Amino acid sequence: MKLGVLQFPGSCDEVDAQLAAQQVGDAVLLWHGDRDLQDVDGVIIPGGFSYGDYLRAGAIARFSPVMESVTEFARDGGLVLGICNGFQVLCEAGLLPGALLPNANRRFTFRQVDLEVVQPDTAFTSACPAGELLSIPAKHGSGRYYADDATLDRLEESGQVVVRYRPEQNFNGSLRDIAGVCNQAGNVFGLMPHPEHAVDALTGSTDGLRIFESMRTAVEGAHV
Amino acid sequence: MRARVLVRPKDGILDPQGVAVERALPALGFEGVSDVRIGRLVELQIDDPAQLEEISAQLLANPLIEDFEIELLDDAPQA
Amino acid sequence: MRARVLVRPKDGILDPQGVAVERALPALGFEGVSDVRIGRLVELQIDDPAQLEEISAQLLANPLIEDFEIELLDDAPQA
Amino acid sequence: MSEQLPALADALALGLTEAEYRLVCEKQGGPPNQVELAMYSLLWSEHCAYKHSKKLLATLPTEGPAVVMGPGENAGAVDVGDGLICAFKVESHNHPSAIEPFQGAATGVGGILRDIFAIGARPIAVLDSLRFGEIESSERSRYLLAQAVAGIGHYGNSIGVPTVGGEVYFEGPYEQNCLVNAMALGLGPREKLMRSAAAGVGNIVLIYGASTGRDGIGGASVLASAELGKSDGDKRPTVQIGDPFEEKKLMECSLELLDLGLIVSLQDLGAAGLTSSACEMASKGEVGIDIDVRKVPLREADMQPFEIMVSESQERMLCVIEPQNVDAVRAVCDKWEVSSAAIGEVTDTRLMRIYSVGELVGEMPVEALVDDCPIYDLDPQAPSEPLYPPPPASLDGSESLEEALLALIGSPNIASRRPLFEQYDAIVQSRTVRRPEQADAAVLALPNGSALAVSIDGNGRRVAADPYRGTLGVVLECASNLACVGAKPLGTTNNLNFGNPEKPHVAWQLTEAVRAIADACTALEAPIVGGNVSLYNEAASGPIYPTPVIGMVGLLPDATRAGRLGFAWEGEAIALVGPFAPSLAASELAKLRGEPLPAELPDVDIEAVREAQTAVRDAVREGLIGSAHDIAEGGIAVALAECALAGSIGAAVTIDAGDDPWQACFGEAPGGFICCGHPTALAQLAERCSVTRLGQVGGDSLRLDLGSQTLELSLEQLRESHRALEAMFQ
Ligand SMILES: Nc1ncnc2c1ncn2[C@@H]1O[C@H](COP(=O)(O)OP(=O)(O)O)[C@@H](O)[C@H]1O
Ligand SMILES: [Mg+2]
Repeated sequence: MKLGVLQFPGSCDEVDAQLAAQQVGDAVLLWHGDRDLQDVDGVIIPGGFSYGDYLRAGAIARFSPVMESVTEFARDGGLVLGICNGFQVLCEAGLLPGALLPNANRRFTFRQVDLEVVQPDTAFTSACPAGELLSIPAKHGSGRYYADDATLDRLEESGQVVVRYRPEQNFNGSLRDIAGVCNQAGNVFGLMPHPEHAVDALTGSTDGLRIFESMRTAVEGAHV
Repeated sequence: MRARVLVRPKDGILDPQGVAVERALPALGFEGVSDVRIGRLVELQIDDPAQLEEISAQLLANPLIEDFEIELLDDAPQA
Repeated sequence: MRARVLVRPKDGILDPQGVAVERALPALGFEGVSDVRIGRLVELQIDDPAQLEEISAQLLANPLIEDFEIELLDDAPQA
Repeated sequence: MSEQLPALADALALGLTEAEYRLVCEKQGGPPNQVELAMYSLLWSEHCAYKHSKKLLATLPTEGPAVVMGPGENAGAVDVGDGLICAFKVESHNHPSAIEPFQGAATGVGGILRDIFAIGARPIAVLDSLRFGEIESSERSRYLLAQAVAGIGHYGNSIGVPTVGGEVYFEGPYEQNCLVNAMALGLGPREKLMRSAAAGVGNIVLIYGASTGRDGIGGASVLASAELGKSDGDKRPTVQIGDPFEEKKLMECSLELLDLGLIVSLQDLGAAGLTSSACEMASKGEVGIDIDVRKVPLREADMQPFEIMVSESQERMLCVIEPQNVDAVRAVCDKWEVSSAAIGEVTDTRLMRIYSVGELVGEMPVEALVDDCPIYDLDPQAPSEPLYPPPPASLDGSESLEEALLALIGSPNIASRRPLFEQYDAIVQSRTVRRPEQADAAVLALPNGSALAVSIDGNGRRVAADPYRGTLGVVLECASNLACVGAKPLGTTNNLNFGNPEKPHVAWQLTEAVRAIADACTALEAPIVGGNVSLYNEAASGPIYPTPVIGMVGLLPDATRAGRLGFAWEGEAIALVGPFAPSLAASELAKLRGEPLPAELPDVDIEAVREAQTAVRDAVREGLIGSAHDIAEGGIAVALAECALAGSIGAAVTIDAGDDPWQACFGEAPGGFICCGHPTALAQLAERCSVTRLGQVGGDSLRLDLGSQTLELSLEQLRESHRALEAMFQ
C-alpha cells in the first residue's frame, strides 16, 4: 500500500503522519501545488495550519491545486483521511458534512483524550476492537464540531459518526461529543484528535496505529 | 471601489467569544449590554463589485455557519 | 438599542489575514481585489450607547494595534 | 530625507549619552546624518553593544568537549553524536511583552526560532520562562499571563515546533516589569553548520521573508534599553506583529537553501533589524557592505531610509550568496512563497554604505559601529538595607501542617502549570518522550535511540536574598532536573534579567550572579554556549528581583529509560537521596508568611550536590529506580505530594523532623531528590551517595510521620489545591 500525505506550506504534522503511515506501508508527501497524486492508494490530509488558517481553519487550503485532485480521488471512492486541520479542510471543501468552530473554551488545547469508536465498521476503524477506547492526543483551537440537528440525526442514523469524545472530555464543545465523521460512502473520514501521534509507546500510546492498520486492510483487501 | 463584507455567526450557533465579552462587562462596571455577537469584518478594494457575492459565499464566509452582508462604500480613501 | 463596533487593524500594522486572503483570491479566479483588511465585527444590544466608546477602547479593541468605529443601528430586530 | 542634520538632542532622545554622541561625531569626522545617527543609536544601545555586561560575560566558561559553537553566533551548539549538533539559546522579550503581551511573547518565540535555523538547525523544541506580579491580587498580571501564554502558544503551535517545558513565577517586584524569556532548541548536521560572517567581495546581499514596515521603529534602543515609565502609551505604535505562517515558510525555505548549499552566510533580522544584521555580518567577516534601501520590499511605500534600516518587522532573513546563485536562491524562495530581493553587495571597504536609489545616504566604518561603542565598568556595591519590601502575608503562622501544605501546593508558584502548558502543542514532530509534569526535564528522542533532555529554571526570590548562593541553586536545580531523567549536561544557556546596572546594588547582584553561574557551570562541566542579557527591568517602585534564567541541555544514552517524577508501583520504597539540608530562608513558606528576605542563604556544597546528581543519573540510566524528582520550592513535603499526584498513588513516609517539623517539611535547599524503587535497588544506590529510606508507595493519601506529629492528606485534597491556577484562566 502507498499513502500520500498532503503538504501545505503551513502543514505541521505531515512528517508525523508520514512516519505513522510508513509503519503500515509506503508513504510519500504530496506538494500542495501539484495535481499529481502519484497513484497513491489513499490520501492523508495532515494537521497544521495549511495556509496559516487565516479567515477560517482550512478555508483557503480547500482551493489548492492538490485538493482538486483529492476531491476527484474521493469522488471515485479513494480513501481520504483528514486529521485535525485535514478534517477542517475536508469540511470546508464539502467532502464531509458539518463545520469546525473555535473551541468552546476559547483556547488552543492539547490533551490526551479517550476516543470511543462508535462505528468500527469503516475502512478506517475496522481494526479497532468494538467498545474499546483509543487513547489519542488532541491539540487544536477550532475543533468544535457543528452541524444542524437534522444533519446530526441523519449522520447518527446512517452510522457516519465514527468516533466520539467521552462526554467529560469534550473540551471543545463538539455537538453530541462528535470527534470524527465519515461521508455517506464511507471512504472519506475526518477527526480532530491525532492518531499519527499515538503510534509509538516511547512517545505515548500506540492506539492510533489501529486507524492506519484499518486503512491497510481496506486497501489490500481491495487489491486481491 | 471600496467594499465591506460583514460576516456573522448564524443565529443559534454558540458564540463563546461573544458570551465571554458579555460576561466580562459587568466586572468592568458596564451594565445593560446583552446579545453580543462577534463576527468578521472584511474590507477591500475591488474592481468588479459584482464578484463580491461569490467571493463572500466561497471564501469569506462559510454559509453553513455564517451569514454575510455586503456594503459598497464610495471610493473615498479609507480612514 | 442595537449597536455595531467595527474593529480594524491600525494603518501600517501588519494584517497577516488580509495578506493571506489577498494572495488566495487570484487562485480562485478572482482578479482585481486589493488592499484587503480583516478585522472584527461586534454587534450588541446596549441600554446606554454613551458607554460604547469606553467599552470598545477597554474590551472590544486593542488600541495599541486596532482602531474602532461605532455605528448605532435602529432598534429593528437584526437580520 | 531631511537635509538638516540631527542634533545632540536627537541623539539623547535615541538613547545615546552626550559623550557617546561626541564619540560618534569623532568616528564620523563630523556630526552624523539621520541614517547614521539612527544606526549608531541602535548598535550602541545596551541591547546590541552589551555596554554594561560585556566584561562580566567574558568571565563565563565557554569551552568543553561537547561545545561546537560557543557564544557569539546566533545560537550556541553542542555535539550530540552521529554527526548531529543541538543548537540552543534563550532570549528575552520583556519590554515588548510588558507593552503588548500577546504580540510581545509571540514575536519573542519567533525571534529565538530564527536564531536557531539561522545556524542551520531545524527547531525541535521551545521552552518558556515567565515572571509576573502577584496574580491573585493583580488584575494586570492576570491579563499579562493569559496574553503572554496565548501568544507563545499561537506562534509555537502554528509553526509546528513543540513547546515542551518552561517555568513561571509570580512575585511583587515583577508587577511593573514582567519577564518573558523563550528558549529554543534545534537539530542539524554538524558539517552544515552555518555562520553569519559575510564573505567574498562582490557577493550578493539578499533579504528574504516578510516585507518591511514601520514595526518597532527604534525598538531596540527605545524599548529594550529604557526604563518603562508612565508614558508607555507613547511607545505603543511601534508594536511588532508576528506572523507564524510567514515564519514557517521562512524556516522551511532557509533550511532548504542551506541544504542545497546555496548560502555563504546567514543572519536573522531581530532587534535593530537590517542595521544590526548587516553590520554584524560585515564586522564578523571583516568586510564592508553596500545596501540600497530602495531595493528592500516595503509594506509602506513612503518609508524613509533610516526607517527601513531600523525597522523591526518580523520574519526576515539576510544572507550572502554568490552572484551565480541568485536565480537558484530566488527559485527556492518562490517555491515557499517567500519574497526575496538582492539589496546590496559585499565590499572590501570595511564601510557600511547605505544608498537610496543610488544616492549615498549614510556611510560609516563597520568597526566604529560594531566595536567602538564605549564599554562601561560596573560599580558593584552590596546594598546596606533591604532592597525589596516583604511580600504580603497569606498565612499567619497559626496554620496546621496540613493547611500549610495545601496552601503551598495551591500557591501560584507551585500549583500545577497545566493551564499554561495545555495551551501548547508539546508533541508535534513525534520526538517528545517526556511532556510537562511527566518528569523534571523534557526529553526528546534522537534518531539513534539516545535522547536530549532540557530544563529551564530560575528563582528570583532566592537570588534576591543571596545573589551568589541563590544563583548557584538555580544552576544546580537545572542539572538536577536533567539528572532526574538520566541526562548528563552538555551545555548551558542563560538569560540575565536585571534592573538598572548603573545602580551599584544592581551591579552587585549582576556581578555575584555571573560569578555563581561561572563557578557552577565549571563544576558541572556544563559550559555556557550562549545567552542573552536584559537590563533596566526597573520601575519607580524599584528593580525586579535579579533573575538569571538558566537553560541546560543534556544527553541520555537510552530514550526508553528516561526517568519520570511520579511514584510508580504500590509497595516500592521511597528514599531521600543526596545532601539535603533544608532551610526556611527565602522559602515559599516564608513568602506565604510574609517574611522579609533573609540577609543570606546557607552555604552550598557544589561537589556534594554534583555527586548526588551523578548517582541519581546513573541509577535512572540503569533502570534501578522507578521515579526521581528534585526537591525544590515547598521542600520535601511538596516534592512528595508532586510525586504522588503525578503517579496518582499515595505514600507513607517517616521524616526525622528534629525539633522543627516546619523546616523538615517545607525547608528548601539544592541537592535533595525523592526517588522510589525496589528496596534492594535503593540499597545499591546508598553505596554511591547518601540515601535515607523514608517509607513506601501506596494508598490514596500522603502521610508524613514526623515523630511528634503526623501530616496526612488525601490525594483528592492535594489534587484540588494543586489545580489552583485554573481559576486564573477563568
Ligand atoms: N510556562 C511554562 N510553559 C510550559 N511548561 C511549563 C511552564 N511552567 C512549568 N511548566 C512545566 O510544568 C512542570 C512543572 O514546572 P516547574 O514546577 O517549574 O518544574 P521544576 O520545579 O522542576 O522547575 C515542568 O514539566 C515544566 O516544564
Ligand atoms: Mg525541578
